Amino acid sequence: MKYYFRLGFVLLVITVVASGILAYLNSITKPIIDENNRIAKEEARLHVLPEAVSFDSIFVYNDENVYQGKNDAGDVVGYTFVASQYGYSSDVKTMVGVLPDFKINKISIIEQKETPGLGANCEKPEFLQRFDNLSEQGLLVDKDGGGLKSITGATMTTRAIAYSIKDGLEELKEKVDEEK
Amino acid sequence: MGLKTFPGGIHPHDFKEFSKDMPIENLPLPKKVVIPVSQHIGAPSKPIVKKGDEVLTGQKIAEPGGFVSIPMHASISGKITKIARFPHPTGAMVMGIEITGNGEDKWVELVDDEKYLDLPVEEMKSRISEAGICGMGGAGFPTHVKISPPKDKPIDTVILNGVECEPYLTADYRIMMEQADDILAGLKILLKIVNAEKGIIGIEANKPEAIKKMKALVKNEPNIKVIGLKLKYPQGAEKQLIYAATKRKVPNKGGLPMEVKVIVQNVGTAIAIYEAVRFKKPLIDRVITVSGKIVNKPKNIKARIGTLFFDLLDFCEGTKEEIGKIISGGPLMGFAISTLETPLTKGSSGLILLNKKDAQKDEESTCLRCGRCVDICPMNLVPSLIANSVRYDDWDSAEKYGVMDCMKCGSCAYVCPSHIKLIQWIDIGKLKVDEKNRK
Amino acid sequence: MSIILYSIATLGILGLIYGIGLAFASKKFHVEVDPKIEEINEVLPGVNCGACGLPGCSAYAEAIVTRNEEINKCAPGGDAAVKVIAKILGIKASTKERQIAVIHCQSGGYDNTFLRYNYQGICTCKAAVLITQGPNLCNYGCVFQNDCIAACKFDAIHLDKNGMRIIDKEKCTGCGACVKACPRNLIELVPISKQVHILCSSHDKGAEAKKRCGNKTACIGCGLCVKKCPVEAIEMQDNLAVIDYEKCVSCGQCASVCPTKSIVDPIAEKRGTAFIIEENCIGCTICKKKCPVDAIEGEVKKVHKVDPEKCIGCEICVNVCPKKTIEIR
Amino acid sequence: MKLMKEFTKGFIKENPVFVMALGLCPTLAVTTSVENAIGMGFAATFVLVFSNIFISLIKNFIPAKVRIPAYIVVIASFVTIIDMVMHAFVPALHKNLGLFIPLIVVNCIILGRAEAFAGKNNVIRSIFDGLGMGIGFTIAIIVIGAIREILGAGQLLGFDVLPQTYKPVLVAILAPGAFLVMGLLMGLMNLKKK
Amino acid sequence: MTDVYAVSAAPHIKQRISVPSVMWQVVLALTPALLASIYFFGTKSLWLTLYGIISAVITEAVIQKIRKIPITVTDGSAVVTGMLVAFNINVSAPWWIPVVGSVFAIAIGKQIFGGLGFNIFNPALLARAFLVASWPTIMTSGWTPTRLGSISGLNSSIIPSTAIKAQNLITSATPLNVAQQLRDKVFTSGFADNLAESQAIANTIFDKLADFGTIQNLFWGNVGGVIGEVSAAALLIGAAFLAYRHIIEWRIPISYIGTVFVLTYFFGGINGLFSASILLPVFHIFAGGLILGAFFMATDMVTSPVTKKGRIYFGVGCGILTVVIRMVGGYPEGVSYSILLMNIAVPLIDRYTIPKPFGEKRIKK
Amino acid sequence: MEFVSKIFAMAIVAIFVQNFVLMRFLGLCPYIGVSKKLDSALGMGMAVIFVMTMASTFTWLIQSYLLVPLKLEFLQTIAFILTIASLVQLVEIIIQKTAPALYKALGMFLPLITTNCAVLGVAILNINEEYSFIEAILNGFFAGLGFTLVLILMAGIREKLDKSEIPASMKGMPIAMIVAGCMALAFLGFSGLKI
Ligand SMILES: Cc1cc2nc3c(=O)[nH]c(=O)nc-3n(C[C@H](O)[C@H](O)[C@H](O)COP(=O)(O)O)c2cc1C
Ligand SMILES: Cc1cc2nc3c(=O)[nH]c(=O)nc-3n(C[C@H](O)[C@H](O)[C@H](O)COP(=O)(O)O)c2cc1C
Ligand SMILES: Cc1cc2nc3c(=O)[nH]c(=O)nc-3n(C[C@H](O)[C@H](O)[C@H](O)COP(=O)(O)O)c2cc1C
Ligand SMILES: Cc1cc2nc3c(=O)[nH]c(=O)nc-3n(C[C@H](O)[C@H](O)[C@H](O)CO)c2cc1C
Ligand code: SF4
Ligand code: SF4
Ligand code: SF4
Ligand code: SF4
Ligand code: FES
Repeated sequence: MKYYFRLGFVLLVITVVASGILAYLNSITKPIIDENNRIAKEEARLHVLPEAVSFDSIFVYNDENVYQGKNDAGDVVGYTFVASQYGYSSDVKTMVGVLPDFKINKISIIEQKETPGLGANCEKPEFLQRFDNLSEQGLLVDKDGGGLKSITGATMTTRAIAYSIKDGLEELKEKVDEEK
Repeated sequence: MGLKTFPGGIHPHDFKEFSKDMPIENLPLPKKVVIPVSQHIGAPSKPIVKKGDEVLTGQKIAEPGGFVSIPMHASISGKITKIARFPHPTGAMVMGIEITGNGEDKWVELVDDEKYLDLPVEEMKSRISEAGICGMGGAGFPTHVKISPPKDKPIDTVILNGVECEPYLTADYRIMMEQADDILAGLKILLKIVNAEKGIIGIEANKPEAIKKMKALVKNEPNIKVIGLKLKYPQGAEKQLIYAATKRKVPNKGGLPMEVKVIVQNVGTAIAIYEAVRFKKPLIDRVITVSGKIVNKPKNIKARIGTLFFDLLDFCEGTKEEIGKIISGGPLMGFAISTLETPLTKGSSGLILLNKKDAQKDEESTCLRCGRCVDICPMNLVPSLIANSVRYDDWDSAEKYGVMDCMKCGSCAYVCPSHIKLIQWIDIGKLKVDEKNRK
Repeated sequence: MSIILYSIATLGILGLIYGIGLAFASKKFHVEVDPKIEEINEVLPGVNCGACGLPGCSAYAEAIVTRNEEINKCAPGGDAAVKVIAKILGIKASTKERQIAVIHCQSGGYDNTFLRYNYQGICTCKAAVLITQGPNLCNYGCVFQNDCIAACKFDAIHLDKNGMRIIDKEKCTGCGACVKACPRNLIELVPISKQVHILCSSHDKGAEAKKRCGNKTACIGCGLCVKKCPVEAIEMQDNLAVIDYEKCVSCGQCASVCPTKSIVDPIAEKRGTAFIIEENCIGCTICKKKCPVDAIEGEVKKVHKVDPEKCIGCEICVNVCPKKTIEIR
Repeated sequence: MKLMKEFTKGFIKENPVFVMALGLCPTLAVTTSVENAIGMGFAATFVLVFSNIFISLIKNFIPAKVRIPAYIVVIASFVTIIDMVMHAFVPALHKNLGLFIPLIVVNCIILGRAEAFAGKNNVIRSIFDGLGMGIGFTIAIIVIGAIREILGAGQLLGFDVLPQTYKPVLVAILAPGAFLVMGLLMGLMNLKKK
Repeated sequence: MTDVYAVSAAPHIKQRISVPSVMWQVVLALTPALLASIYFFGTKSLWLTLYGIISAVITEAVIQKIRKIPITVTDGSAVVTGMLVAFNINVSAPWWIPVVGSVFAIAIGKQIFGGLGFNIFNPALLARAFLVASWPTIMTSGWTPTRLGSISGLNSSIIPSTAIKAQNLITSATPLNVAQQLRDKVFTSGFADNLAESQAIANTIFDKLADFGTIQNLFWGNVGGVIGEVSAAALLIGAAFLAYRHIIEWRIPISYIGTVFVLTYFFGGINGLFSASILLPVFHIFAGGLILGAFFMATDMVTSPVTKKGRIYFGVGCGILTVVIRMVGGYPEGVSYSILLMNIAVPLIDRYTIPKPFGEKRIKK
Repeated sequence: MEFVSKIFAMAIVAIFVQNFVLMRFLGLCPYIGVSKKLDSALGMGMAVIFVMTMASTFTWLIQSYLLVPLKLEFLQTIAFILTIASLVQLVEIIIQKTAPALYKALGMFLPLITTNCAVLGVAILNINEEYSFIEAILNGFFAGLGFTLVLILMAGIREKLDKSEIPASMKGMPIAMIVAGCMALAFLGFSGLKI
């Protein structure tokens, strides 16, 4: 019996040492990771709405905060939200920057696992630019009779992006109008 | 006429036109015969003569080598000149007794029991066994064994096999045309011996005259029926014939006809039985078809057992072209042999000669898995998978796919577009699986 | 800080529970196994990667011991594992002399076989023999469809330019696969030191045998070799001389008298006298024990000597010497 | 000399991927680009080397019965370390490799075999062994990654290396392409060996 | 010896059939479909087919040369494969598509497994899967109208010319594409200004798909599609020839097509179970590659089961998968994938459908 | 009803669309290693289903009731692999003694599973995808099923390949990879499947 306790004890020692080291390292890296994540989000927002200097969360949409961006003067210069919809093989998450007149300022893809070379091309600037200055009406994919040129061979991805933004815009408009 | 048949099978061209209408001719007495001691399935017979002995036609020259065995008789009168290994129609070299004839054809004494049907069953059996009769349809199973089923296996049907489904062969056909009465007599004897109530004579549809003739003959025999069978190879195979005639399936894995209360005998065997029972005549001759495109005069010949094949061929006036291949038996199941110095045995039903062109080798290519062999296998096996398993030494699979159930009818190899020598592979498989199981 | 404590506690407890649990279970549910399996199992890396094709290390260990699985299949264990396993198994590996295959037939080439017919079947000896007992006139000789070559996993059998099957002494491992494969039973495993072989298997009578042999090297059963053999190693069995390798001393006497050259002595040409190089001899006495004609003398741990008078040049000592210090001169 | 052999054997002769076909999951999963392959190779090598060092240091204190669990804990710890470090300092790469970073545990249990196997080597040899195996693994996945990236995207390390007219064979970076490229490479290795 | 006769195992006579004769007859049987394609799409189909055949044959010869085994390109199996690779390609594809496809089919699909008879997957279909995954745009869009000017087989006058989107759809997509898109909610909502109207248009189109006129178009070949599938009539002529010559057997095609018929009858509509007209299953049979697949590709003997029962399971499996992919899958057409997927299962099907030998069941009593 | 259809969709995705082996590259070593014989493949498959379900269950519990409350998510890897390894060994030891027949059929495959990415993979994926307890268990089960399916199919194919003339250099591992690639190509047919 004693032998078995010794086995247990050896394992205990190893795990204790290991976990101690890990916990310590975690305490160092965790803040960095959190900070990274925060900065990443912040940068993403800034990227789609560069005029803003500060962001206030105004409501929650799809588990993500919707922010109101203000400039130095405190004027509302736009909003940002995260749109998400299932494309071809994954949820495609888009960060959308919207101007006060509810035209899109800029978008960026923050998460997608679409097929490399097809759907994954949605991260290319050529494609993202197509959304600049689009209003809700403009968000109709060419295959569906609209004017938004889709990614070659990846209509489904394009649709996911366009229509998730469209839904988000509607929601935003409603909420903002409500507040007014 | 809804012809009866079995599932599977093939339709080769039958080539019977060469010899179909040639009446049976008697071969002049040969100068020399060789009687192999192994003309049947079972233990080889034991010679009881020595070199130099004088023998009479019909004299016993070899004793049965066991219960599943038969005696052999001299087929001509003369002198024993050699006891040695001779070529055999199966291709092997087998012990044989050579008799050089004196041209007299002096017979042992025969009898004539007109009331042969009233003889006691035991007497009939012993006469059959003494006459050295074994199956003449090919397999050569000793007949006296076949007709003595164990007590607990009653027989209710005797089937006479007049199918002759192999191409070229017409010997059985001619027998049926010329000796129908004897066949019927043989059948009646058989029915009595095994105490069966029903007799069936199965004939393939490509012999309408034979069917007509036999039908007319049995008109007054309520318990004997003649049935026409669909033209399909291997209609004559025992299990397939039994199925076609009675819808009974003989169990596989070595199941015997008697398990479905049937015995099957060749029509030729029936005549031999009749002659043995009535006249005590030993089996010393049989009818054989000598045929082939290149044979000058294809014929059906009644010849003494032990006659060398080239005597037979001489009688048919030789060949038009160079011989490419010699086949003893039918072209689908027969054996290719390497020499014409091979003797006629009790089971040889044909001698077929092919020219060089038809004997050309066709190369095996890989199996296409086309499944043609599977579709036609009358035993419902998967020949392609069997052959493939054997090729790659997988005996267990070969056994699982049923090598042992294959009757080697050759249908599968006949239809294979890849020319795979399926039967040869299966042969090796049988050997190996046997070897494996004996261990 | 609390995180560190928590984590230490959590993992520690997990580790403790698992450790004790396993230890307890393994005692409670202990099952006996072959110690050799255990031993090999210890040697194997225990990472259960499946590279051996078996489900896990212990399964492989079991397969090695009970089913003679090859020992070089463990990828993570690498060469090192192979060595150790070999050692464990080695205890029972025999110390018998290496055996190699010999084909007892000198026919079977393109030009030295008489054919009975033109064989058109599948290319395996087994099948060729099944049909009409083989295409060659000799009913005992090689049917040259090369089943033996196909059976040899070590690439040890080759065709020479004449179409004859030649066994590569270096490569042959004596596995016996070819022996089983040959349907004519022409192949036999013999100790590698034996050099003189009868290369015929025909039981045909003298003249017949020679007539049928395409190479004219059939044993005609004349019995000269039987008389000549100094150690009575040859016996006539149904018209065929058969060498008993237990007794044979590879002296080559039989070959010298064989009228048909069916007994072959490959070293006849260069047969000389053995000579022990003194510097290397450690006096192990092996050669002395093995010499069939007692031509070697010497004491344990002392240099041995060959008596050139007695020596018949059989080269047995050359083959058995552990220091490889015997030469033929 | 011996050390050198210990070191280089993993490159080709006992290459864990091509020859032994171990650690296949990351090999195929992360080789859609050379960049990922390098990241993964580095991470795995790190874990291999450090766990080798560690285990050869403590091997004498560990009873045979708990050898494997102890080993697992050590490896898992180093994996967690590299996971955290990568997450903190190269978040993009961390994201790309995703699930397969924690899975290095499984992989290294297999690759870091010298230790588990009798645990008989000293620290220096262990380092070389781990380094050799790690580099062998890295080489393999970089080769596969390069082939797949060039074929499937016309790029190498993100730069276009093939003319614009080249229409990438997309499958190469999809799942089937991974298997096919791997199979063909292994076949090629076999051919070379002979 | 005096006379050296030939000796071999029985049987000594053989049916006059060989691998080359089988393969060349398949080529012959595929010719009407090729002619139909040339008629409907122009000579480019011929060229693409030739590229496919030639590269397949060259690849086979080169590989056999490298492997130092006999070169067997004259047996025609590579020709069949090359032809079928090209038959699976859109006429608008560039020349190198059939070439790359054929090389892949022969090298990876066939020779790597040991050549004719050993491959697990249908080489032509494997090549198609490879091409679709590699160049999806080329392989799945850009359909060419037939010489009668139709792609979907529908007449555009059936819907108001104001519904531009709907008009676009039926003039630029194959029937199965149309069917798939109609099932796609996002898409159909945009046919007209309001939802109800859109729905109405969608329903009109869908009804027209299963209309007798469309089916006639499908049957004769007045629809867009890959080279080989255009004319069901031409394919059926070839299939009838092969069936007559006992080269293909009824089990696979019939069970395949039968399954598709039954399933599309039950589940084929867009408004739930049993909503379809009896013509819909007929539409599904003649649309897309089903006839080509069922008669010429699922029947590839090398990659289908050898047992009789197995062939039925194989056909049914193909049918189910085809319908699943057509109805809920990401692709409008599922024939090629369904056959490939069933190819995977062939060894197991064979294994579990070995027939009982004659007489296996011991008779009762 | 909705729950049932959700489960059904999950099953289809885990088995076909995102097959663990062919699409996610998990569990490849045993997939290549243990697919030489159908019998082994069947045993292995069953064992994997069992262990993946168990592992999903226990790791989910540990994550939710131990790691998350104590904010110890960073110990995930180490805790999971320990749990799995011990669990497997425990089960093995127990059934070896108590159910020798079952052990003969499955038990011998159990150790192989510890070092199988698929098991650790499914445990981590369950957490990443934020599955509920029931979903996690089902996901483990279906993923195992998907693994078993392709393993058995592969074994069937490889048994057939044993009897063919594959070029020498492609024999064994390489051809297995090629077959896997072809299977993956065929499985692309399921991509985009929506239930
Ligand atoms: C391997 C593979 C990956 C694919 N990946 C995507 C993708 O990432 N995004 C997408 O929208 N469609 C993807 N598709 C779908 C096809 O490209 C499909 O043809 C497309 O959805 C419809 O074509 P279109 O975009 O030209 O209308 C993929 C198809 C395959 C075979
Ligand atoms: C070992 C053995 C025993 C046999 N025993 C009997 C038997 O007792 N009764 C019988 O009717 N047939 C018996 N037969 C004969 C077979 O059923 C069959 O008639 C013979 O094998 C020839 O048939 P075939 O030419 O169709 O192959 C036996 C056959 C063999 C091989
Ligand atoms: C494929 C095959 C075909 C056969 N064809 C015939 C035939 O046409 N005629 C015949 O009498 N026996 C034929 N037999 C032999 C029979 O199966 C059976 O052995 C014979 O009819 C029994 O009668 P027997 O003992 O009098 O010879 C054939 C056997 C096989 C295996
Ligand atoms: C009826 C029939 C159908 C065939 N179908 C195909 C096919 O779909 N794809 C293909 O590559 N080869 C096909 N072949 C040709 C041949 O079987 C093919 O090259 C083999 O699959 C290669 O081993 C077919 C042959 C026949 C006789
Ligand atoms: S497998 Fe046997 S029984 Fe079946 S067709 Fe071939 S030879 Fe005849
Ligand atoms: S007939 Fe020939 S090619 Fe066809 S499956 Fe049978 S053995 Fe193979
Ligand atoms: S099979 Fe074995 S015994 Fe025969 S030659 Fe080869 S290695 Fe030697
Ligand atoms: S196996 Fe025997 S018969 Fe065949 S080639 Fe070898 S030695 Fe000759
Ligand atoms: S199972 Fe071996 S690395 Fe995944």
